[in-house]
Amino acid sequence: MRFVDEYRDASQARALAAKIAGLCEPGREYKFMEVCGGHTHTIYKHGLEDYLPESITLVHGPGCPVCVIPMGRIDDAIHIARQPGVLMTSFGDMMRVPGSDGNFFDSNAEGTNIRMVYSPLDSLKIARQNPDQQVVFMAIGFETTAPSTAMTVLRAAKEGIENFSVFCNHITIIPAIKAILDSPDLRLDGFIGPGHVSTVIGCRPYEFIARDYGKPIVVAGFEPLDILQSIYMLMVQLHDGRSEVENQYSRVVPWEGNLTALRAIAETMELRPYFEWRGLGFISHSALQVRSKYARFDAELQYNVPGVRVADPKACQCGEVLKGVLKPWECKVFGTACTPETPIGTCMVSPEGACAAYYNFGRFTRTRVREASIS
Amino acid sequence: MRFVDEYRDASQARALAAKIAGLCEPGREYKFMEVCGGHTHTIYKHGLEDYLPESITLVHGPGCPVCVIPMGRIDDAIHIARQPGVLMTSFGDMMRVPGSDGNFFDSNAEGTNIRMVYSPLDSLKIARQNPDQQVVFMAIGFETTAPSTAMTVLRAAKEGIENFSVFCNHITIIPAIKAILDSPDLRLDGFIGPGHVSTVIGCRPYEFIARDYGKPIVVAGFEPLDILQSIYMLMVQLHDGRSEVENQYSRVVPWEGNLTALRAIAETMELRPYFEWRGLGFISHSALQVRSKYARFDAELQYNVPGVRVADPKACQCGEVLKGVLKPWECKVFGTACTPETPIGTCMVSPEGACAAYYNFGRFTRTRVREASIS
Amino acid sequence: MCLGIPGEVIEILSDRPDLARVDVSGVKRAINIGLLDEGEVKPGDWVLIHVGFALSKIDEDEARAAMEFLEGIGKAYEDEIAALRESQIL
Amino acid sequence: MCLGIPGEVIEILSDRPDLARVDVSGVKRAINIGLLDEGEVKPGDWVLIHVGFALSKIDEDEARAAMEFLEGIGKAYEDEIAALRESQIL
Amino acid sequence: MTMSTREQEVLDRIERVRKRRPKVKEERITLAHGSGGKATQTLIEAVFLDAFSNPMLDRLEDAAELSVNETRLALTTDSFVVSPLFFPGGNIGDLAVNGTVNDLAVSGAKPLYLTAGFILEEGFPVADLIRIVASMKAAADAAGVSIVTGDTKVVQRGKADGCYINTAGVGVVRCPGRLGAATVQPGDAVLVSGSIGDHGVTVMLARGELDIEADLVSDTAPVHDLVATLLAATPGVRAMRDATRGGVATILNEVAKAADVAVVVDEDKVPVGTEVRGASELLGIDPLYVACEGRIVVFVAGAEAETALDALRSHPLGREAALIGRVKADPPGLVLLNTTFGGTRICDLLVGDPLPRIC
Amino acid sequence: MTMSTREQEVLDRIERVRKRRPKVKEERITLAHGSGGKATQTLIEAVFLDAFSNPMLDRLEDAAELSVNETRLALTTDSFVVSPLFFPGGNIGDLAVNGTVNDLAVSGAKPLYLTAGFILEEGFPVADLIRIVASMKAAADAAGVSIVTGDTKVVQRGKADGCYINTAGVGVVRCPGRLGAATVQPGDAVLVSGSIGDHGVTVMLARGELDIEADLVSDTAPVHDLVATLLAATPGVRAMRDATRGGVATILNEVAKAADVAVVVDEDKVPVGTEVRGASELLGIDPLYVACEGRIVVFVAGAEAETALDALRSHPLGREAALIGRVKADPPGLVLLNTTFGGTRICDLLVGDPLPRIC
Ligand code: SF4
Ligand code: SF4
Ligand SMILES: [Mg+2]
Ligand SMILES: [Mg+2]
Ligand SMILES: [Mg+2]
Ligand SMILES: [Mg+2]
Ligand SMILES: [Mg+2]
Ligand SMILES: [Mg+2]
Ligand SMILES: [Mg+2]
Ligand SMILES: [Mg+2]
Ligand SMILES: [Mg+2]
Ligand SMILES: [Mg+2]
Repeated sequence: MRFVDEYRDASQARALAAKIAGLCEPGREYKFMEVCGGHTHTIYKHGLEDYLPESITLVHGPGCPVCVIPMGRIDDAIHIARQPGVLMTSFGDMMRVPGSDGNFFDSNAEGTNIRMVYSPLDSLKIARQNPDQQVVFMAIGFETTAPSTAMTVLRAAKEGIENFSVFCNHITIIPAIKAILDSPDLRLDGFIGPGHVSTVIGCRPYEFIARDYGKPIVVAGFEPLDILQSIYMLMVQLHDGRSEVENQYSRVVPWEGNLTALRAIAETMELRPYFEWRGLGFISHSALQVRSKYARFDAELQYNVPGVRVADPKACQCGEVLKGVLKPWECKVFGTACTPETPIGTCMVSPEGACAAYYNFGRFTRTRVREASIS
Repeated sequence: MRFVDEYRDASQARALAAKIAGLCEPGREYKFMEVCGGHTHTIYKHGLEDYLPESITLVHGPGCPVCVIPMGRIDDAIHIARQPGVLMTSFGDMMRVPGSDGNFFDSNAEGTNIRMVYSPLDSLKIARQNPDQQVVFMAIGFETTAPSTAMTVLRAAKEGIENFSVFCNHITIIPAIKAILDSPDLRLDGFIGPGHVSTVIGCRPYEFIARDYGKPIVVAGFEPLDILQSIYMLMVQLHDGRSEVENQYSRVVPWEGNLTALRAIAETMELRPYFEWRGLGFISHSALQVRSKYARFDAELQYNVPGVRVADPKACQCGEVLKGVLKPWECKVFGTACTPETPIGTCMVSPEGACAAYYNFGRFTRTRVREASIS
Repeated sequence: MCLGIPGEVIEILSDRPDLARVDVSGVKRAINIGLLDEGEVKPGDWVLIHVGFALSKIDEDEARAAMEFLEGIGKAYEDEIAALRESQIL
Repeated sequence: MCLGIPGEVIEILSDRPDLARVDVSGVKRAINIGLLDEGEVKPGDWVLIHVGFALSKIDEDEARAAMEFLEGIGKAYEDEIAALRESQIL
Repeated sequence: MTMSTREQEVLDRIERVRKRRPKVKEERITLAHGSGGKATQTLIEAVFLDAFSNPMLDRLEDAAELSVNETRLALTTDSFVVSPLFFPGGNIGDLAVNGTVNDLAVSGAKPLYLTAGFILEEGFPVADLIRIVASMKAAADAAGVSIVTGDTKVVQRGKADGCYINTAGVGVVRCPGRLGAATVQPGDAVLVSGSIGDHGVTVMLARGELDIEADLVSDTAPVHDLVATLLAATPGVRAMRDATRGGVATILNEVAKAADVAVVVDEDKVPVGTEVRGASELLGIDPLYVACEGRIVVFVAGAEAETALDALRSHPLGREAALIGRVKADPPGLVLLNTTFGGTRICDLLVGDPLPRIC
Repeated sequence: MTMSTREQEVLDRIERVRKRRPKVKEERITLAHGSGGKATQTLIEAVFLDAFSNPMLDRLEDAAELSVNETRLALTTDSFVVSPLFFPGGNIGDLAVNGTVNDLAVSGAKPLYLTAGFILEEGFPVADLIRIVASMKAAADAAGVSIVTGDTKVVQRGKADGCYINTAGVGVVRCPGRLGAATVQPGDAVLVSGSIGDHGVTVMLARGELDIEADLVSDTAPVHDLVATLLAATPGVRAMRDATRGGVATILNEVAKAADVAVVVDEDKVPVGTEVRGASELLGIDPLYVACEGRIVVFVAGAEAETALDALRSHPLGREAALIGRVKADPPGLVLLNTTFGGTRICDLLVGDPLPRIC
């Protein structure tokens, strides 16, 4: 596959790895956070850590939009889905995220009709095909996904579709990064910047990281060579004593982002005063809601959602994992009480969650890796 | 079972048969019509003809309410059942009656929801349990059944049930008997009168038969001894040269009928100016419709039924069979093209239809019967 | 269609005097007795049941009288046959 | 969640200019190109697809330049390793 | 008499038509196709036999008899879709085991191994599944069989009705090639092993829609031991069937057709329980067509009728066994019933079962 | 390093937990229980094995191996609930025959006899049924098996999805007691007989909901002859499985667990068709977990890897066969993947299948 396979070449990886190793100062430990869950997924799925010297640690950040949805919002969604005549649509990743009384699959087993869709537009198609149902799209995601929801709302308005609404859970990446940077228990040497969010917001919004916090950040693509190259670029900046915003993913990410997409978001959505992030607590201006102009597409207004705040399970240490304070396996319930089949925290649900990625792909040590290559 | 088993005694049957044989005048043929399909069913189910001398022939009359429903009414019922949100209820006998494009089972296979009920009251229960559905009861039957429909309508009115209505196909027995008596191609020596209709209308309405047409009639019960005794009573009347209304079924049928039941019918229904009977054509004042006072329970008003008259299939000789002009097996399609699994005419559908009863139970000759008794 | 079954009244439902529990050969069901006169039936009475309604109360005197007639002719016939057989044997 | 897949534009749908048919490794689907500027993409262009929308057009020049860098260091590394091996053999 | 001759001609023509290969005339499947009656048989003959025809299948016995190496095996399958899943006297689990055990047993095989295929509806309570599975285990133990392989599928809500179970069974044939409906001959006696219709009526009433109460339990039971007792005592057994869907009358018709004989039954000899009789009268159905799940119909050489009856009655499951009829040569392919009243009538296949989904 | 030791301790504890008998924690059945992944295995072990346990069942092979008299038989069953019923390259009918033929074949048996149990939804077009049955017949002929017994049930509209089919199959075992996942050893080679995932992706796209077009057909095929060719050439075959629900990755995990070995696979050696790759990327699924219906995974003694590969490739169904990995001793019970990129990762069971009802 073009633009995919080229970036999985093992010999180039070895070359980059050698260069990275060459840049390591003896005795120094390096910690880089990949903000985006997509990167976490790539890292474990391709075994990328095998190329890194032991002195470099990758810290998995809060950039998995599934992982940061608080339990209360799942409960609210199920509450909406339980209303008579409601057909809810959702991305597949959401289906297993636990609310306080089960996930969407459990809820379906009890009688709701929550269907997976590939695109928000599919929800519109379903709405057209089921005029006697109220179709509610469970919208989640960062700025990457918000434009698609926005375009779907605009299309629904244009077509005058009356049985469609959005339960809006879109969030924004910058406040989360800022919360991480402000957290006292964390020491990071730099950031692997979220590639696909940046196709929309561009690279400028990260400038405060370099400027105010003195940390380098490299916006990275999602193939393993992309990430390895980004780490190399971070190491070069550290070596040079620079802290800048760089764009490894320039084939896809324009420096200025996507203005059409930003306009679509701005037309249909506005910032919420605050929003709860799982494990991170309330973060102000960190999420989007449907603008009052499009109130008739706002499921939160149409349905009287309980909006109860549900405390995370006691055992759950997702907050620490999302902030990069703990490695997944350091959580006390990791892999025993908390597994992909019985997740306690959300990081164990999405394939982009740090715990799930580590459990599914990374659950054995590098020493054993070396021994486990076939003849 | 009390009031059942006593009337199936073979030795008493032999005694009655001997008495009946004794009353036969040599060389004379006797033809009695059992008006009611229930009698036809009993006659074949118990092999009653085995007791009769060859000179006595039983002619099967029009008293199977399923058999006389014209095709157009089935089509109308299916039309109603196809309306969105309609759940139709019907007695089991109706499910196989062919309309011009299949029966109720076929219609269900195409997507309608027509359910069998034991009692009209069950339709009310279903209406209460399915408030989002419009429950339409396909009402059929003579005066035996009309009071139950009437009571159901009255109960629905009392409880204020809004999602219930009746597609009324109730018919009355007297005009049908009169039509038979007036038909030129028929010679009958007397009538076995319909027992259960008579619990409601009593015995007086038959007086015109004895008085105006000079034919004896004996109202009969439904066990085989009841019928055999009625035939005996008819033979005695003929022997005595009398033509009277007699009541063999006095344990169940009061001479005056059931006034409460008649009042319930009169309260909720009124005579139609005319109604089509399958095979018999239009007969005036022969059917009931819902009174305008209860119009909100009248499915014929609620739904715009096509009301198209559908000609009976060319091959169908049900009319002749219903009038007793032909024996079932004399119909050209009997048992070959027309069978219970692929009925052409309605007489092949209901277990009380003459053709079905003959096909299911009587389809071999008396000569063979004699040989077929087990050691 | 005009199927009618005799059943024995077991009880009149106290909360719904238009309903009675009847027994048909060991099987029980509540049926509507609203087509009979009030107080016409009591436990132990037999009724004719049609599509969930009692259509009439069974008149046991009439039944007995009719049965006696049938039994009478049955008995007479059997006697006659027996006599006939005997006469043939001899 | 932020899964993005590169796909090649095959055609812009004539009746719906906001839709394009794309090819992803032999598999075809109509996607929405309403987030790109009008006329920005034409058949033969590559786009990044996310939840049924094209999020950006892939810049082939940028891709080529980056790839040349990667290939460059890859080549240099292989040469070095080869040289190392040879030196050991001798 | 001329009349009678004409009638006889008509009836003979009808019998000829009846013997023609049937055709499915409906465009769509209706419930009648699953009833066990005429529509089911038409579907089987016109669709399944037409395509799959082979000597083992064509016999249409309860189990196919096959050879693997030198060993004669019996193989059978049934799917169970009973509603409700739990009913007085049993549940779909023991039904699924007993049903397949019985099909093997009545084919003269010793049941050995079962497969179990589950189709579960999303949302089905796990606790109910555990109860069902426990009943299957108990039934398998009682029948001395092992469930050795299985499969589970889950379908979306609204694409099943809680739980459907298929079982297939393998047994070893005791008397190869000897038993079978086609071997039934005039003069044979017809027996049933107990009162009929209890299962079907119990399930029907368990649905609760009819508001009928009765002190009835299903007769579901494994008949392998009853059959073993019978076969040991009675060499003249010709054929056996368990009287499930379609009831005793359907079995008799199948045998009459397969052996081209008349089966003549005395109505008053057929054991029917009081409540089954009452419920049947109320509902206007005939117990002869109502399913049992632990009763067998036996065809045995006439001379051994009493031996067979004694053997059946010596077993707890056969205490109420009865000799209900005889096989005659004429009229071939028909079942006749001598009524209690003293008349005689035909007892044909039903078009559709009045009680759907009782197994 | 201390860190590494602590991590290793945690991971070892996890492996111990993973080896405990699983429990079904859900109160209700969800689609995941039918996916072939972890939830299915938990249900099987905690509910079915717990109740039915016997040596034949406990092996959890594709078919149970049994003895009747002196004959060693294989017995298997599967229900088919694929949606849609017709898809490019096949339909539920040939799927139902091939699936059971293949379970017998990979168990080392010669498939002989099949049962067929149909559950039909009221309203199902008879013409569709006839097409399905014709496909079953053609598939049975191709596989040299006979369908010898069957059953048909009809359920009300809304209680099924057109047509479900169960097949059970009997075969005679060629090499009694020799094959089985438990016999797999370190040093063995792992092969697949062709490109993977075609069936699952084809069915998924045939639903039409995703509006994705691709030039794909199902790989459904009977593998009995391929297996016979392989076994004739390669005495060192240890175990075979057909990679259906759950795909190749699920098979590898089942074997790793049963034999308590590590299975190490080279990602770039696994044959995946271009379109399957494309559709998988678009949908975010991994072809390793996508069902095939005519592909087998073979475990063979390391020394015979090339012989086995040649044998597979000599057969039309094995042209694209590939050696994809090796068995190691450590880490026991796990499947590892050497990625194209040069890294190594775990390849675990999925919790639920991303593609429901593909078989
Ligand atoms: S192991 Fe579970 S509870 Fe612990 S951090 Fe990970 S997801 Fe949260
Ligand atoms: S055989 Fe059929 S068409 Fe002829 S009279 Fe009877 S029911 Fe009518
Ligand atoms: Mg069977
Ligand atoms: Mg059976
Ligand atoms: Mg059977
Ligand atoms: Mg299986
Ligand atoms: Mg259901
Ligand atoms: Mg199997
Ligand atoms: Mg299989
Ligand atoms: Mg398999
Ligand atoms: Mg069967
Ligand atoms: Mg359906």
